[in-house]
Amino acid sequence: MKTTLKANAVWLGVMILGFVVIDAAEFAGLVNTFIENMLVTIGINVILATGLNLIIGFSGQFSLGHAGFMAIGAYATGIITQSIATPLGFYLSMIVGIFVAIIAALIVGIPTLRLRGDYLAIATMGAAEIIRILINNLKITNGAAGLFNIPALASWATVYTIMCVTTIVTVNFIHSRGGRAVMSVREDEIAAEAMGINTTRWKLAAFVFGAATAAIGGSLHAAYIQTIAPSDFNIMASIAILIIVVLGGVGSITGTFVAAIVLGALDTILQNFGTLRMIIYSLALILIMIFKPTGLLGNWELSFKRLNHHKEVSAHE
Amino acid sequence: MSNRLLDAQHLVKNFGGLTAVSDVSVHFDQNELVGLIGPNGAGKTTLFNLLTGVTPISSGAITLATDQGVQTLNGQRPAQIAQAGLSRTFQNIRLFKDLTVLDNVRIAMTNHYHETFFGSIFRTPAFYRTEAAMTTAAQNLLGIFDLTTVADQPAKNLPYGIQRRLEIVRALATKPKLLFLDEPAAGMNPEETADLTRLIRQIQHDFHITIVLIEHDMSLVMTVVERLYVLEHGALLAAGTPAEIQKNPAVIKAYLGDETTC
Amino acid sequence: MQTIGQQLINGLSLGSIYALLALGYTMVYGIIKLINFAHGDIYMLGAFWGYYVINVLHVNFIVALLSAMVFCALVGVVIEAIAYRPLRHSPRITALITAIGVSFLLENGMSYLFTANTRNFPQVIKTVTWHFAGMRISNIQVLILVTACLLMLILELIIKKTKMGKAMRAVSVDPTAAQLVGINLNHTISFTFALGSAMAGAAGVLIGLYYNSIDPLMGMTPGIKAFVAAVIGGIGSVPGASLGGFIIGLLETAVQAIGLSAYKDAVVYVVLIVILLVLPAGIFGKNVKEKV
Amino acid sequence: MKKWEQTTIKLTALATIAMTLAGCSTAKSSTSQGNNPGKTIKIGVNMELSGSAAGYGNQEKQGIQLAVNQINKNGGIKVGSTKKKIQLVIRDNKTANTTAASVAAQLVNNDKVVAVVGPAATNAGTASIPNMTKAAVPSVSPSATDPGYTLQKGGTVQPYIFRACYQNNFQGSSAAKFVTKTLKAKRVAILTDNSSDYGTGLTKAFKQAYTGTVASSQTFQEGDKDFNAILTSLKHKKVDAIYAPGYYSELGLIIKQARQAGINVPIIGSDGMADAKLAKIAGNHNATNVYYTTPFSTKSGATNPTAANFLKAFQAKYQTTAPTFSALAYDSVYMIKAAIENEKSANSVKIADGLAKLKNFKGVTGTITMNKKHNPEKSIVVEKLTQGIVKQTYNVQ
Repeated sequence: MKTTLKANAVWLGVMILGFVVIDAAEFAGLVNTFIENMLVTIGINVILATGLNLIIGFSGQFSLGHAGFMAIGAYATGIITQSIATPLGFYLSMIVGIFVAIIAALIVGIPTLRLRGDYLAIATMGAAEIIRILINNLKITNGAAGLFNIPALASWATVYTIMCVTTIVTVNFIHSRGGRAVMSVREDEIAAEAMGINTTRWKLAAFVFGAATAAIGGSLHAAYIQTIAPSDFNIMASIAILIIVVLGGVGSITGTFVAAIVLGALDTILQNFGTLRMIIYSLALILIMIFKPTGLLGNWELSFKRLNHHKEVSAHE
Repeated sequence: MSNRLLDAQHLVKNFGGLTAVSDVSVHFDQNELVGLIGPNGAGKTTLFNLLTGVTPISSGAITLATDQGVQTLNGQRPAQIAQAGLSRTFQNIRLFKDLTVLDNVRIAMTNHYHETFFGSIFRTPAFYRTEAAMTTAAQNLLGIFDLTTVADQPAKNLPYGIQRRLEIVRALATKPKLLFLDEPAAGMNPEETADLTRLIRQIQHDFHITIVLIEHDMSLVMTVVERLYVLEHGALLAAGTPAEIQKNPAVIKAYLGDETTC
Repeated sequence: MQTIGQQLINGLSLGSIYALLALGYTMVYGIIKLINFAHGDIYMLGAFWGYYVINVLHVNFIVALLSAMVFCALVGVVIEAIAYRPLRHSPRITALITAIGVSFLLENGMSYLFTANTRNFPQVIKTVTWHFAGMRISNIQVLILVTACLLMLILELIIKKTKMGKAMRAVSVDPTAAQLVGINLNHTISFTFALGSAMAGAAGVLIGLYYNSIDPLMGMTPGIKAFVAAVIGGIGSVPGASLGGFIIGLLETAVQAIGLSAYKDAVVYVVLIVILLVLPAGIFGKNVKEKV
Repeated sequence: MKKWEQTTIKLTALATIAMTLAGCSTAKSSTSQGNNPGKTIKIGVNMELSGSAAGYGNQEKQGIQLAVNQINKNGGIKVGSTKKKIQLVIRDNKTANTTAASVAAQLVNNDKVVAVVGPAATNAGTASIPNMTKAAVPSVSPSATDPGYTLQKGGTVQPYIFRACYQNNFQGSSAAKFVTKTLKAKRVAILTDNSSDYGTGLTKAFKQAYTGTVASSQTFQEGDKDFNAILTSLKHKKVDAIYAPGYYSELGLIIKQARQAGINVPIIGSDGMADAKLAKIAGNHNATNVYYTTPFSTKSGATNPTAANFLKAFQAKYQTTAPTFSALAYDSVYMIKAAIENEKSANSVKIADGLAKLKNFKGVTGTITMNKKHNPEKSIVVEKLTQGIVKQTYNVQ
């Protein structure tokens, strides 16, 4: 128990240190708007990919509809902060977004989660497209033109903090009774059922959880970029998040962080390559997958608890 | 009749046009050790699947005696049946391979410990208490079956025999009234089988539960079980004590006939 | 009545295009369970190949069609050998990401080399429109419809009657067992990719000719639609892919005909989800239960 | 009890830190003085060079490069007494809004450009606005058409955001006027590109200004290739004309399939159609009785020397007729040049001032005066295609 607390303290320290470092860099002028943009994009991608990793990597359900739930969060913020342009309005809109996304996830998940593998992927992709098409044709969402002039209510600090909080919450969930039940579904659905695990329920729990984090990511996206349009949330957007999850390692939250940072940095650096950027990006993608088929980190997790444990063991020897 | 635990009447299972189980009636009493034998393809595993809800029955009735009286298990999902007190192992080991031995056991305890979602994501004191209780219980169970040393290893890294044992421990962790073991000795050498025999007896004695096992190893079956069901071609061929079964002409014919064709 | 008849023709001709593309998807998926995301882009390559051989080498239509099929078959085999083969024993999701990478590469590579502009496809066959009973159908529509059905039949024959087809079916059921009985896994998979990609090549030239407009991103949307078609029909099944293609074609046409064009794709996806809920493996798909 | 305490402490600490961190990062809100030029005048290009709008983005890039080459050949831009050459910094935003914002930030902060041309699409443009405004660097979009693009939330103008094209309301209502007055169409069908603000915005404006009956209003998506179903359903609606705002890639196919289906009524579109490829895709004999509103006519060379010069230079450099997107992008560069020369300074804030004050600027796409909302006021013409060739131009009052 002591090691747990110690590890938690270390984690908290790391998070605060990260914040202080970025803040200092910003103050010293090392981080300008450009770098800040990159960091925020990485942060939002971490939030989105962590949620998707919970669905794909931990519950083993292949969802390709993450952008649909992201859209719900983004539009909730876009619409609500038009009339309540205060931080309070922003958090309110985020909560509304989460709530709507949860309802949508239940509507989508209850029937489709009984499908398996690629069939589930294609069904969730369809569901996300339906959400996008609805947004594209509704008046309140301003149709294809999207919403712009969304008040800038999310700074990089907001994104950073919320990224930390969602990661903590997700990791905590994984390391709990519920998280283990979710993983047992991934490992062997039949055996899990035979052990009394209501697999439908836990699959749905993971799916809804993921959808809620997607809505948070979307909400932050809307408030930081200040422009949203239905085309931001198409199939390719879902795939972009999937790529982060798989590249980092399915089932590794640490991997998700690493992949989001690597891809975010790569994308930014490739901005200097003009039209070649997407060619280099796709080649990088293919090569990483061929040489690291289980992703950059596989299912390895960074754990201060284990690190500490190792240290103690070696100290005793 | 008072100690009747599970009663299955006139079970039928059709797969398309094929009848895998036809009109089989079996019953298991409290703290009994029953064997289920029969040639390959006789429908033994299918019968297990029907009883544990993995495959739905085509017709028939399954009832379980509980504290609240006799309950029907017809149409229940496997998870509900497991929660009602029926647990099992699988012919082709189905552990949660990438998870640790400890987690395998803790997952089976899911329904006996309650953690709120809020508690687990915000780590309330109640969460830590439940988590600690759960871990202690799991470790105790692992201790009983000499698995403490491998508790932190992924299940897939264990040797075959230990995996079989872990699967039994995992099934026990659900606190079952009735434990179905599907060919627990498959692939074991005589020494391991002897260990297993002791283990099964110990479980029956220490946990006061009913055990039903499918087994091909006749030495194991005949030494350990109190009662036997013999299946052939999806139908019940005979029932009785090991001694009775060994003398049963129909069974001898079925088994000898089987051998001559080999 | 005439309008309905005409819409039926519209739907069938649109459906035949999806069917043509869905055939390649279904074959590749059937054998290695990979959603070959790059399939739509191979179709694009076929169209561009046709464009260049007709414009530069001035070949006739048949030569363009056949050479595009050969070219795409080669491309398919090369892609499989380089990008998918090393991942045969990796998690399937890894291969999927690689397929997406290949798709990006083809799209952007082509944009880079030949610009992203839309081009008009040389009209080597003069469009002739036949009118009957107030309805009209063009020779190219008929050509596509007939080709789609013909290719479907040929594929079905290859799979059911030839030795290679038998090998393909064996690999699709159990690659390891197929290898044990002496089937060359690499050859069989390469052959499947060649066949599927050749279908895409043919589709590229035909559709290029029909719509008269090609661009490097032309494979994206039809690619996804064709995959949906293959799933509806039961992925892995050749007649299923065709049926799925026709269902989507007719459905899109019907939705547009009643004036709901904005929800065209939404309706397709709703139908997809409903079909999957009723038939979890599509219309002709076999729902394989896991053995316990 | 100790565990309990520690947990509580941890939770409280976490909550406090979260709140404070979210609330107060080191705010740095000094008003930027804008960027200044070095030896050269750096102009950034934030453009859709890959992704779904790459076709249009690349045409704009060609127009920009042509303009910059010409200017540099003539010694550059006169800033006060010296002449400085233009250095282009071209970056691809891959038709993604987030990337457009990032590209804008890189251009203004790292490359220190004094003005930006782009992005092509409204949404990519609006995503870039915060970063442009923060750095006080003006941007001129050749083709962001949403009426709200240059405006802030309350309706006040965005100080650093300009465009070279019409806004949708003007173009859409002009088309409505043309359809009513010149074509005398009483019943129209509308076919809208529903995948961006462009088509939907034009349709909205058209519907508001049009006095006749809209018999049918259907939509299509970017990348669609088959319009037979919609056209068949239109055939019996007895319309006098079809209004179809969108881009040439889809419109070419609509025209082709409409004519093949025997629908021969006039088809009226917008400047997204003004491209030689339209007739190529539709087929010359189909591209008859086709009209579109455009700021710039390939025929205008006769009356507008700037346009004549541009058309000739474009043809010489790229061996193709200049499309509208290239013309608009070309004008965007020259508008920046005019602003610099008028202000006698290439400081980015000054350029913005100059752009806002732009008056009677002689561009390829007409004589431009920047209005209070940073929209260029210029005349609009309607071109008519017959057998794929511009045979006639109309002025719209």
